[in-house]
Amino acid sequence: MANKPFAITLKPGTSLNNLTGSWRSERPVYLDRLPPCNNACPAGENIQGWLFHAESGDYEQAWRVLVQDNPLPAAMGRVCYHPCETACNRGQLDTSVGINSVERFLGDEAIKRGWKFDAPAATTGKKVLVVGAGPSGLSAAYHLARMGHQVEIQEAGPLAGGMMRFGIPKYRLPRDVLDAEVQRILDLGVTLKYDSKVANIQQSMKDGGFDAAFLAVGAHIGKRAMIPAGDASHIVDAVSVLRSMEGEDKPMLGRKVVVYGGGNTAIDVARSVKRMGGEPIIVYRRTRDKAPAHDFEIEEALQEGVMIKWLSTIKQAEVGEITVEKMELDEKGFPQPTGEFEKLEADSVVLALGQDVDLSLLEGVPGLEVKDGVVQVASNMMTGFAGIFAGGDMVPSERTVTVAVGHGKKAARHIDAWLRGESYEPAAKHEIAEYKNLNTWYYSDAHKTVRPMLDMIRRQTSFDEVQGGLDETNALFEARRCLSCGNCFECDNCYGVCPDNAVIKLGPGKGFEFKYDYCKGCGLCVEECPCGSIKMVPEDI
Amino acid sequence: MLKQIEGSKAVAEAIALCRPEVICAYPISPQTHIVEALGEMVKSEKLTPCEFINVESEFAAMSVAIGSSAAGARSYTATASQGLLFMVEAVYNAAGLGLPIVMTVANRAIGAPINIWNDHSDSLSQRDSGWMQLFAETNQEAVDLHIQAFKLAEELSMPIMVCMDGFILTHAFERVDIPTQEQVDGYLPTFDPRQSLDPKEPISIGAMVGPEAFMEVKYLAHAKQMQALELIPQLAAEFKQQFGRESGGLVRTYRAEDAETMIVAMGSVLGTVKDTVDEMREQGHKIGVLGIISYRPFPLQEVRAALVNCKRFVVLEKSLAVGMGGIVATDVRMAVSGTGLKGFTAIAGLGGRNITKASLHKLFLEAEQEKLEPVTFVDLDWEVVNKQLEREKQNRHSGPIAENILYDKGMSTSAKFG
Amino acid sequence: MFQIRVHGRGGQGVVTATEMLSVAAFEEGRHAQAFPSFGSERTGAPVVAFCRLDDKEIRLREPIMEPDALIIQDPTLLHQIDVFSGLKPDGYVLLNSAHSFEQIGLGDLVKQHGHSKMSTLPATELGLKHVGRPIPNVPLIAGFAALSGMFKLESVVKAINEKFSGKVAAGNIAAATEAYELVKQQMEDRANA
Amino acid sequence: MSLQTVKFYQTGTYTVGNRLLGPDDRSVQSGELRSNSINSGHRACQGCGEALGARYAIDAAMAESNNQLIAVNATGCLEVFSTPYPESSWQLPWIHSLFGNAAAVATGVAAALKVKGKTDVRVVAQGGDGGTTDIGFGCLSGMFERNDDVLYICYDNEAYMNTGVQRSSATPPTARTATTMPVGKEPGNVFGQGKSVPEIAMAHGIPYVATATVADLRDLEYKVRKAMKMHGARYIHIFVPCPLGWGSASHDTIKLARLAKETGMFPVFEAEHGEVTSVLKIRNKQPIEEYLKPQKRFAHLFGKHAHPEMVAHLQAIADRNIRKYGLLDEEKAHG
Repeated sequence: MANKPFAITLKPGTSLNNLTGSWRSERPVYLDRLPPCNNACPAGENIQGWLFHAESGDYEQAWRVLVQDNPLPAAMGRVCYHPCETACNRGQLDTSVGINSVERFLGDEAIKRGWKFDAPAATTGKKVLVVGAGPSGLSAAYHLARMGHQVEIQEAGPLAGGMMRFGIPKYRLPRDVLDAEVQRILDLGVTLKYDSKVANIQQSMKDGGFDAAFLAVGAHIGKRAMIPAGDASHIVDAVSVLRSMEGEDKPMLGRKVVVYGGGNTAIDVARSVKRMGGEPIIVYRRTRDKAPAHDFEIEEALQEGVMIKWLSTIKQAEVGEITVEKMELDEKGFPQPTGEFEKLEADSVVLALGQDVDLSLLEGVPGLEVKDGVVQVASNMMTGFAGIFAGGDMVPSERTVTVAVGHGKKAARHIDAWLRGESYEPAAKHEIAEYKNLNTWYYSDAHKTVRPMLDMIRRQTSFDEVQGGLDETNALFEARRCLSCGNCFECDNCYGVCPDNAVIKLGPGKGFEFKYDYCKGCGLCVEECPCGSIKMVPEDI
Repeated sequence: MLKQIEGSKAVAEAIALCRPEVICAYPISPQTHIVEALGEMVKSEKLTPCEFINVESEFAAMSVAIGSSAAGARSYTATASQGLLFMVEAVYNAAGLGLPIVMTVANRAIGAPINIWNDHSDSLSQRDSGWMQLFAETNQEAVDLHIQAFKLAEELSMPIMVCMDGFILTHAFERVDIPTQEQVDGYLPTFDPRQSLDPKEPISIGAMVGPEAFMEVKYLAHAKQMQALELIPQLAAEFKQQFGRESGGLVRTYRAEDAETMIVAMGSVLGTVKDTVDEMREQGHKIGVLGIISYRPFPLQEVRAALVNCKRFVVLEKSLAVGMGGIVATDVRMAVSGTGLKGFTAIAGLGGRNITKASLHKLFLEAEQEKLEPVTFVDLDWEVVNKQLEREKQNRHSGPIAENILYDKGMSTSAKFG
Repeated sequence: MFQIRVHGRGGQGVVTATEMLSVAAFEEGRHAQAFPSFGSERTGAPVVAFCRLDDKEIRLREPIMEPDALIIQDPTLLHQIDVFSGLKPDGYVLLNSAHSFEQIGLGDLVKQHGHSKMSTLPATELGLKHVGRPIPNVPLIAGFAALSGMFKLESVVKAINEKFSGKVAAGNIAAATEAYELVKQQMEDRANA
Repeated sequence: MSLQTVKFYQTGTYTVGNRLLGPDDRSVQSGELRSNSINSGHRACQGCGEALGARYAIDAAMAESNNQLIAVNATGCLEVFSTPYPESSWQLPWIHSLFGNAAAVATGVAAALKVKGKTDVRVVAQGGDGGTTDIGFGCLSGMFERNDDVLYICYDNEAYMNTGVQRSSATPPTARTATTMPVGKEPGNVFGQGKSVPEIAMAHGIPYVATATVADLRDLEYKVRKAMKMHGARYIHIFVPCPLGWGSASHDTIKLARLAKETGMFPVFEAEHGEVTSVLKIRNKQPIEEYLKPQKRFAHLFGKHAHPEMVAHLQAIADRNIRKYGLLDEEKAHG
């Protein structure tokens, strides 16, 4: 530059000498916020995390991230009531992401491709007994096995799956799918003993030399209701009906079947009856919007020809008919009798009023607390007796497969810690990524992909799966609808919109860094971050 | 090669011999013939490679030249009068950026009243712009100065105006020796810009400079013009060597040996002055001439040296610092300050008013007798002026002075030729 | 120094005339300076241009106020401006006209200057005849060469060839030649008269 | 126009980058090796739209010209904040001459390059709205008319910001500036006839004219790159909000540009040889208030002494743009 005119001609790029970072009173910082889907998932899945990989078409990696939390994606992708989708921020934009359908796609893909779980870590030498091969037990066994513990499942029945098999009809969960996912867990080295009902847990532990036990026996005893009935009246419980559907001998219920109750089990029974050629009528004491069953299941049942009598209670059951009383809702929304009666044809009555737990195996165990028919556990899933943990339907919680799977994972982590004489402290939850944290402008317009439904005739006459899956193209599409709430997905917006080039792009998978020497603190990166993974914080004074 | 040729045409040929790479121009009398001729040469590919750009204003003309010069192309434009004023902002800018642009100014008066004829008001208004200004006495000198100008501008990386009297020179057909291409090539090297816009070596030209360095930048521009004071005579000497002709330099004297009265002037009027002086010398008057070629930089020392031995001098100038008097005279007086010399300022030829030998005789005689006012307006029609002044005294609101004067004179301009 | 003033109207080639005069002089080794009055350039307006001839460098830049010769390209100007202003007593006058001075009422002037220095020439007609355009300048220059004896016809022809080419040059040369001969004849006739 | 019509990509081309796109489909700005033509350390205000727009545009032009680019800059904020002695932010050859002559200087640079046979080196001129629509307009028009090989980019922030927010011919009606104060019967800038320099550029019939905003990087880059593929006079008018002059939050710069487009206040289109060839449709039409309210320069239109009639007038201007350029898809227009 010596030759160049003084002062009016300058060297290129020399403004780097001017550290404009000193202009700043607030600084942007990158952060991860907790996506609402993850937050809502009872199984604790890192949904946003596995969708991230699915978005780029790396389904195996997506599945691997998924199964870090849940070993049953194919089943979950069918039977989960997906609270994640309810929580999904995209629901406020157009329609929530079809997380459940992508999960099912990944689960099915894994079965199709024969993906296996990663081999367990080095063995710990500890033995854990899992009682019950339902979702909770399988989940716990899986996680414990991956942590290197020796796991044995003792299952009272002849088949694995628990309520997934004996409570959920085939048309919702084909059994080959369930079998495949169970087998993959067993392939990890988990021992599963069928027809091994644990009568006394302490004895069983002692006999087998187990260091800890996880109890997940489920709730398989159907609740009875006091219905005045003639001797010949045919009254059975829903659990039994559904269980018998699995065996060779289909239940004999007759043509006109009244199902009493308004939960998902009632719907499952009614739809199964329909498929067996019967004429199911659901009797429920309250209204549709008060029914505990999921509305989409009620809707599908109605579509298939299931009759439902709302605001009705069964007063009397006789041979071939029942008497129902009409109810009306009071001001508080509770059903009250009206004194109006009606007779309905009924070859049988199926009671779908909920299930109880068989707690006999716990007799004699000191320190246990049982309340409302379920075992009380501490926050670490441990019962009042050290080393015995419990989860699933036998502890106080919502009774869903997903909750059960979540219990299994949680219990496994605590058991693992307990076995090492430690306690497991889950990482503090990040703040939730709320809709207002997002800049949704940046997401392409795209409505949810609707999964195909089986045609009506086959729905009414067979146990074929009602809801189809997504194919690769639309699964990818659906995955890409994810807003990646609160978690950087490397859209480069911060890198691009900074007027001061104060963002360093570190390369694929490595994210970004701020060059605080130059960042003036304008906040554009925060405002224009689509997913809300940057925030402004005041500069230290 | 000797040619009987119009001044503008001769200058155009000289410019072409200097191999300009970008020429941009906007037409204004009396500059038009120069750029017309150049335009034709480029269009017919007699001058190549060269871009000729017809711009939409003088401001654009200078701006285009700034761009092309900054990008390393030898750049030329020409203008006059209002055109020069219209480009003033860019004129200063070109100098500030140190771009060696050569511009012909076909000197012309500045309106209002609009006037297309010759005086020096236009380029003199740019005396502080940072441009060098050389004044041609003849068309031969105009040709020669342009060739020297490119060399001077490029050596210093500063722009330069070659000033030639509008119409009087630009439109005069006279004998001019047009050099050959070989001669010019032997004198003027190819343009090696001090800096240029080039992706290979990016620089930022035209920074904002604050109080901390602005004075230094301005001083450096001044220092360059001081360097030019040494360079100009040197280039003139080299020119003589190459072309065998005296041309250029800072100043030139004529019959000054024992002169008691010196006439100082710039441009073509020097010819008429010399003829007048010859006649007076024949009559025994001790009178001589100092012609200033380099107006910027102003050769204070040379002017002082040329005048220091006379008794009195008259600065005959075609410009007026309204409210003050002479423009060139001010500089000349600065040059002789402290000598006690008697100096007179004669304003003449404004707006193309003829400067005749007869008027000069009268003026010089009066000067010799030191009867002149400090500032004299040569051939001013006092009758008209006094009438108007009288009228204004009585009627104070303003009116169109020019119209009144023409009315008083009872004529139209086209009726008068002598 | 010999000074020529040419009067005419815009569009009649007045400036060109002086330029060609200067070129003709240059061709004969003389110094010459041609310049216009720098006035109105509009077609039809009265225009004046100048030409100085000398054997040494011409430095003088003032307009020609006391011409040694006048060339008047348009006789109608006689009634509008004082074309004869400053004309030296023995100055030449060449007027573009098919008529004699006497016929157009300038008999007195002829008496003052004498026949030997005055001539009229139907230059417009010559222009039309040879070039197809009513431009009188070239015939007048040639006529002036004959009248003043200051240039040879061939110098005028050279000046024509410098300014024009092809058919136009040929036409102008023909017009110049005829004009030259006409004026020469006129002069001889008068000398013999 | 510039949007991907291929697969659905989560954010498609709205975001600066998109890891799901192939390398060839990615924006210049998302590249780790983008030229950062205007370097860090410049002295633009926080959230400066012009600094951003200039880097977007010049980086794109650099990419398209293989870094063989020379920039000419009019006086204005961009010039002052980028090149105060002794430091320059520019990484490419750059010259600043005057306020009103950038187009002509660029013509000169282009002429020099042509005469020197440097056909690979290209020229951009850039200036603010003052330097383009007002004081530089003559030179701009001349450059257009001659069809000189220059891409002129106007960064429009709708007033003379460098001198302290005075009105320019690009200032919208009602806006408060230092010379159009919100006082009197008709507070703020007058409702004149407006002056669309893009349309004036089109009237010159030049090969390419486009408008863009800093809110749509991909569209902006596409237009710059397209312009750089062409020769002759080209004009791109980029809408760049100014937090200082508009009285808006520094983090709202892009949002306001987006709203200007989504309300119809700033039509985004491109034209070749004087004919509009495409428009960027409004994606989610917003009422004009959404655009006006975050800006203090329009504050006098709302609140205690509101001027709903002026807001309605502005809405009418936006609606006229929408009609004129067909900014809404058919179903949205009628729906």
